[in-house]
Amino acid sequence: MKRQIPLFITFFVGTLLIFSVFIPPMETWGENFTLFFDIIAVFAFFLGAGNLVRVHVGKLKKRKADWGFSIVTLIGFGFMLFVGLLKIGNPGGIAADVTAPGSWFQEMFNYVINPLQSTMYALLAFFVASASYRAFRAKNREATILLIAAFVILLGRTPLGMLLTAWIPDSLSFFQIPNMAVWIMNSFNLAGQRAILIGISLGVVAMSLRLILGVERTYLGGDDNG
Amino acid sequence: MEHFAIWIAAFLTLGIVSFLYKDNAWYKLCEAIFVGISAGYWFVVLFWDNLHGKFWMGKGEDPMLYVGAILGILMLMRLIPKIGWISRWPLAFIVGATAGFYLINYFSSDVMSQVGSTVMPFFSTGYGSGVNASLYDIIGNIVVAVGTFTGLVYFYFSKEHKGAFGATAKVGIFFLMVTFGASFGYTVMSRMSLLIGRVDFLFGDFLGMIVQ
Amino acid sequence: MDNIGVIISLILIFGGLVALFYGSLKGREVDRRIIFLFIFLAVAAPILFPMTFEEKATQVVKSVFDKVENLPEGSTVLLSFDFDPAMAPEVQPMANAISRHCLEKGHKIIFMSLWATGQALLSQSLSESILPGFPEKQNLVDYVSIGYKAGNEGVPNVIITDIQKMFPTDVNSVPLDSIPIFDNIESCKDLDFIVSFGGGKPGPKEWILFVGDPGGVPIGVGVAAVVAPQMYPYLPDQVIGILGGVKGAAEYESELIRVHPKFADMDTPGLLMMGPQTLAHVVIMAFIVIGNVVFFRGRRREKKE
Amino acid sequence: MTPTRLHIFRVISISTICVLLLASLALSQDEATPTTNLSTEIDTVIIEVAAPTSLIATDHKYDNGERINLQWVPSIDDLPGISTVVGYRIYRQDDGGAAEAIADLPAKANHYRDENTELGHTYIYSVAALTDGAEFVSNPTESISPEREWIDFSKRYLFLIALIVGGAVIYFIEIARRGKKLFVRKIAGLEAVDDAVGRATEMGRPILFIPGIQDMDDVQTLAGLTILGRISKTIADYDTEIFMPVSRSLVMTAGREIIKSSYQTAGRPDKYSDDMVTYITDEQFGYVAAVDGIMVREKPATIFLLGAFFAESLILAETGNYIGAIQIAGTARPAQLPFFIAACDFTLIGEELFAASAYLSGEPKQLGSLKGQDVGKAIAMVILVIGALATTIGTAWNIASMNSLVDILKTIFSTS
Repeated sequence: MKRQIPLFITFFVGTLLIFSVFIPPMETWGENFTLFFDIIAVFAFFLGAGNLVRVHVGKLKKRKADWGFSIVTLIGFGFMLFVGLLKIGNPGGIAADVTAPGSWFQEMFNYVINPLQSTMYALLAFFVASASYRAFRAKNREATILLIAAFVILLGRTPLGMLLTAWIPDSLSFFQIPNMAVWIMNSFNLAGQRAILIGISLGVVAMSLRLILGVERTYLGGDDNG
Repeated sequence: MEHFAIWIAAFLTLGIVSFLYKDNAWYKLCEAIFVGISAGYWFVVLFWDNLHGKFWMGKGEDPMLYVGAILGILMLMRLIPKIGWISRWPLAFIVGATAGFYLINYFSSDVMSQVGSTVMPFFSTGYGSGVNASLYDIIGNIVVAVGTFTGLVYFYFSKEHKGAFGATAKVGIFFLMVTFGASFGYTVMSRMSLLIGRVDFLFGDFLGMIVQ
Repeated sequence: MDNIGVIISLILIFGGLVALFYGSLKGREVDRRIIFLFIFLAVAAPILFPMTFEEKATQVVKSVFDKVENLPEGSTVLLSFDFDPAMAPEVQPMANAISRHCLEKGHKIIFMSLWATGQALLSQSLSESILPGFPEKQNLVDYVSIGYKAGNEGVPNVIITDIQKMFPTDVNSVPLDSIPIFDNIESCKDLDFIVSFGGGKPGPKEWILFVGDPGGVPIGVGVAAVVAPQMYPYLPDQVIGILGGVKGAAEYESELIRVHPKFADMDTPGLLMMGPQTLAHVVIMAFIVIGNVVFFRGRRREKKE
Repeated sequence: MTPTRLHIFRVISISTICVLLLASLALSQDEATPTTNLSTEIDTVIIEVAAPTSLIATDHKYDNGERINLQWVPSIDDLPGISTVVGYRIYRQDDGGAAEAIADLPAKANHYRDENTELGHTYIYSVAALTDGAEFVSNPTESISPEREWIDFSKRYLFLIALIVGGAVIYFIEIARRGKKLFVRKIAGLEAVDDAVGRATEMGRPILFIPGIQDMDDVQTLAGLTILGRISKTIADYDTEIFMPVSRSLVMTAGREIIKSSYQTAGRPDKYSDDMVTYITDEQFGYVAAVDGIMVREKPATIFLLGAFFAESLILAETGNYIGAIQIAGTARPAQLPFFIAACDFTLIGEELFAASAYLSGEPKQLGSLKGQDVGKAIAMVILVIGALATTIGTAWNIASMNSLVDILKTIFSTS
C-alpha cells in the first residue's frame, strides 16, 4: 500500500495534466499545479532550513574543522530572519513589501548578497580561460573540430580577425573571419542546437511516460518503513 | 553609509577572488556569510510571498490553496519517523504533475516547432519567397538541414554506430562539436564583461583610480 | 603617464606570454593561477590605462556607415532609441556614434523611442554625448526629439503613414507643424534612413516588419550581441547593415575617426570597452596555442620513449 | 531486417501516412476568417467623426467560455493625416446591466478580445470612436453568451503526434515486458559510471553528486535523481562515501529517500545517514560558493553533475577538474553543454541525460522506452527530408502538389 498509493497519485496527476492541455475547462489546472508546488516548496523549506541549522550547530558542538565559520553562517541566517520577518527598518512598516527599498532586509541584499553574487559570477571569466587552455587541444578529430570552431569565433570577436583577412576583397567578404564567425553561428550552431532540442524533448516525453506509468519508481525510495 | 557599503562590497569581492589562488580563511568567511545570509533571504521571501501572501492576505479566496497546504503539511510528516512515508504522497504528486506538465509542453514547443522549422527551402530565404537566396544563404540552409539530420542520427539509440549509419553519426558529432566550440567562443565576451564590471568597481568605486 | 602604463602592461602581458610559449616548447604546462593572472591583467590594464585597438569595420557595419556617409547633405534620418538601462551599455555607444556622424554630415535627425525608459536615455545621450560636440546645431532645425509614445509595434505601424498622428508635438510640446524638419516629412516613407537601436521587443525587428518592408525605407539596426545572429537573415534586402554589441559600436567609432579625424578626441565607449575584451580574447587564444604546443611536445616525447 | 526494426519501420510509415491524411482532411475544412479593413482616403476635415461600423461579437473558440472576440470596421474618419479620432472605447453590458467601459484602444484598432467573460452571462457590446472630448458610439451587437468547448480542436495535430510518439514509447515498453530482446547501443558516458564509482572506492575518497540547481518541478532534476538511484546502489554495494549538497529543500527530501533505499537494498541500512544529503541555500551563487569549498576541502574522487545547470556549470566543473576528480556531467540546457564538454571527462548531451537512467537500470521495460523515443526521432528525420525537398522543389519550380504538401506540413507543425 505504501507504494501503491504514491504510484497511483503520480499516474493520476500526470495523466490529468496531459489531457488538461486539450480540454479548455481544465486549461488552468497547470497553473494550479504551480500554485501547489510553491506551497509545498515553502513547507519543505522548513525541512531545509532545519537541516541547515542542524548541520551547523552539529559542527559547532563537535568542534569540527572550521566550526567558527558555522557561527557566521548561523548568525547570518538568524539575522536575515530577524530583519526580514519583523521588517526592521522598512519605511512602510510591517504592511509594506519586505523587499521595499531602504529596509534592512533589502539593504543586506544590495550590499552583501549582490557583490558576492556578481563576483562569484565574474569568476567565470577566469574559468573560461583555464578551460580553453586545457580543453581545446587537438587530441583527436572531435577535439580538433571543437578547437577550430572556438578559435574562429574568438578571432571573429576581436579586431585581429578582421586585420588578418582584411585583404579579402569586399565581394568575397564572406571569407573574412568575422563574417565566417557569424555564418557559423547561424548555420552550424543552429543545426546542432536544433538536433539537441528535438532529442531533448523526445527524451522528456519518454522519461515522463516512464514516471507516469510507474516503470520508473526510483524517486519513491524503498518499499519498507521509509 | 555609502562609503562603508563600498568597503564591505570590496572586502567580499576580494575574498571571493582570493579563492582563485587557493582556499583560505578569507574565502571561507565570505562563503559562510553568503550561505547564511542568502538562505535567510530566500526563506523570508518565500515566507512572505507564498505563505503570508497567499493564506493571510488572500484568505479563503481559493479553496485550491488548502489542497496545497494539506500537501505541504503531509511533506512535514517526515519529521515524525513513524509516518514519514506519507511525505511520499506530495512527492508523488509533484513528480506526476511535473511529468505530465513537461511532456506536453516540451512536445509542443520543441518537437513540433523545431521540426516545423526544418521545413525550409534550400534556394530561398524563406518559405514562399521564390528563388532569391544568395550562395551564402543556400550553403547555410543546406548546412542547417544536413546538420539537424545527422545530429538526430547521432542520438539514435536503436542502431549500432557502424557502416553508413556510423559514418552519418560521425558527421552528426562533427556538427555538435562545431556547435559547442562556437557557442563557447561566442560566450567569452559576455563572461568577460562580468569581470570588467567587477574590476571597474574595484579600481573605480573602491580605489578611485579611474579618472573620468 | 597613461602611455607609460599602457606600454608597461602590454610588455608585461606579451612578454609573459612569450615566456610561457617558450616554456611550452619544452613541454612545460602552465599553472592555472598564471592563466588567471593574465586574464586579470588583460582586463585590468586597459581599464586603468585606457587602451584602444583600431577596429577595421566589417562589411555589415560599414554598410551602415557608408549609408550615412553618402546620403546627400540635408537628408532626414530617424534614430529610434529602443532600449532600457539594462541594454544601454551595449547599445547606447553606437547610438551616440551614429548620431554624431549624422550631425557631422549635415543630416537632419528625428530622435524617438519605442521604450518608455528609452526617452530618458535619449535625452541623456543628447545632452551629455551628442550635442556638446556640435554647438552650432539648432534644436528643431537640425535635430528634434519627439520622444516616446505608448503602443509598441503600433507606433511604427502608424507613423509609416503619418508621424503627426502618433506624435502631434515634440518632447517640449512644440507642435510638429511648426517644426522646420517636418516641412517635407509627413510619414516614415519620406525619410531617407532609419536606424533602430535595441534588442528587445519592440525594437529593430518591428521597424523592419512595420516600416522597412512595407514602406521601402532603408533600415539599419544596432542590437545587443546576443540578438545579432538573429538579425542576419534580414540582410541585405530588409536591413542595410547591423551593429552588434560593443564590438559593433567600436567598429563604427573606429571608422568614424578614420574618415573624420575631427572625432579623434570624442569619447569612444565602444572602443574603450573593447580594450579589455580584445586583450582578454587574445590572451585566451594565446593560451589555446600554448596548450596545443605543450600537448604536441608531450606526444612527441611519448613516441620517443 | 530484424523484427524490431520492422516494427519501428511500420510504426513510422503508418503514422506518417495517417498524419498526412488527417491533415489534408482537416485542412479542407479549415476556413480562413477574412479580415475586413475598409480604410478610405479622404482629404477633408470633418469635425464630427463617424462611428465604427459592422461591429460583430463572436465566441472565442476552444476556451472555457471566458473570451469573446470583437471585430469592427474603424471609423471612416480614422485616417492617416488629419484624423481627429484618437482611439476607441469598448463598452459592455453584462446581463442587461448598464454599459461599462472595459477597454481603451489606440486609433486604427479594429479588434478586441474580452478575456473576462463568465459562463451563463449575456453580453452586449458597443464600440465608440473617441475624439478630443467626444465619443461616437456604434450600434450595439446582438446579445451574446460565451460558450465553453470541451475539447480544444486547434491542438488536434499536437495531440495526434504526441499520441503517436507516446504510443510508440508505451508499445515498446509493452513489447519488452513480454520478454522480447531489444537492442540499444552503448552510450559512452554511461559505460564510465561504474568505473568512476569504483575509482572512488579504490582511492578511499568520497563521491560528490550534484543534481543541478533547480527544484523537483524541473524534469531534468528528476532525471538526475533517477540516475542517483542507480549510482547509489553501486555506492552502497561498494560502501563508498557519497555526499550530495543541494540547493532545494524538496530535492534534499527526495535525495535522502533514494539513497536510503539503496542502502536498504544493499542490506546496510545502518551505514546510511541523513548527513549524506545537505541543503545549502536556494541562492544560485551562494550554493556554488559552498560547493566549490566542499570540492577543494573534501577532494572527492568522482563528481556527478546531473540535472539543470545555468551559468554555474563551468565554475563547478573547472573546480572539480582542478582537484583531479573524474567528472561525469549531463544537462538538457543547450547553453551549458559546451562548458561541460570542455571541463568534464564524460558529458551526457541533452537527450542522453534522460536516457541514462533507463539505460543504467538495464531493465528491458526501461530500454523499451528508448526505442519509443527513436520512433519520434525517425519521424522528425522523415519530415525533415520530405519537407526540405518538397519545399525546395515547390518554391524553385512552383509545383502545386509540392506546395500543398508543404502547406500541410506547416499546418501540422505550427504550434501557435
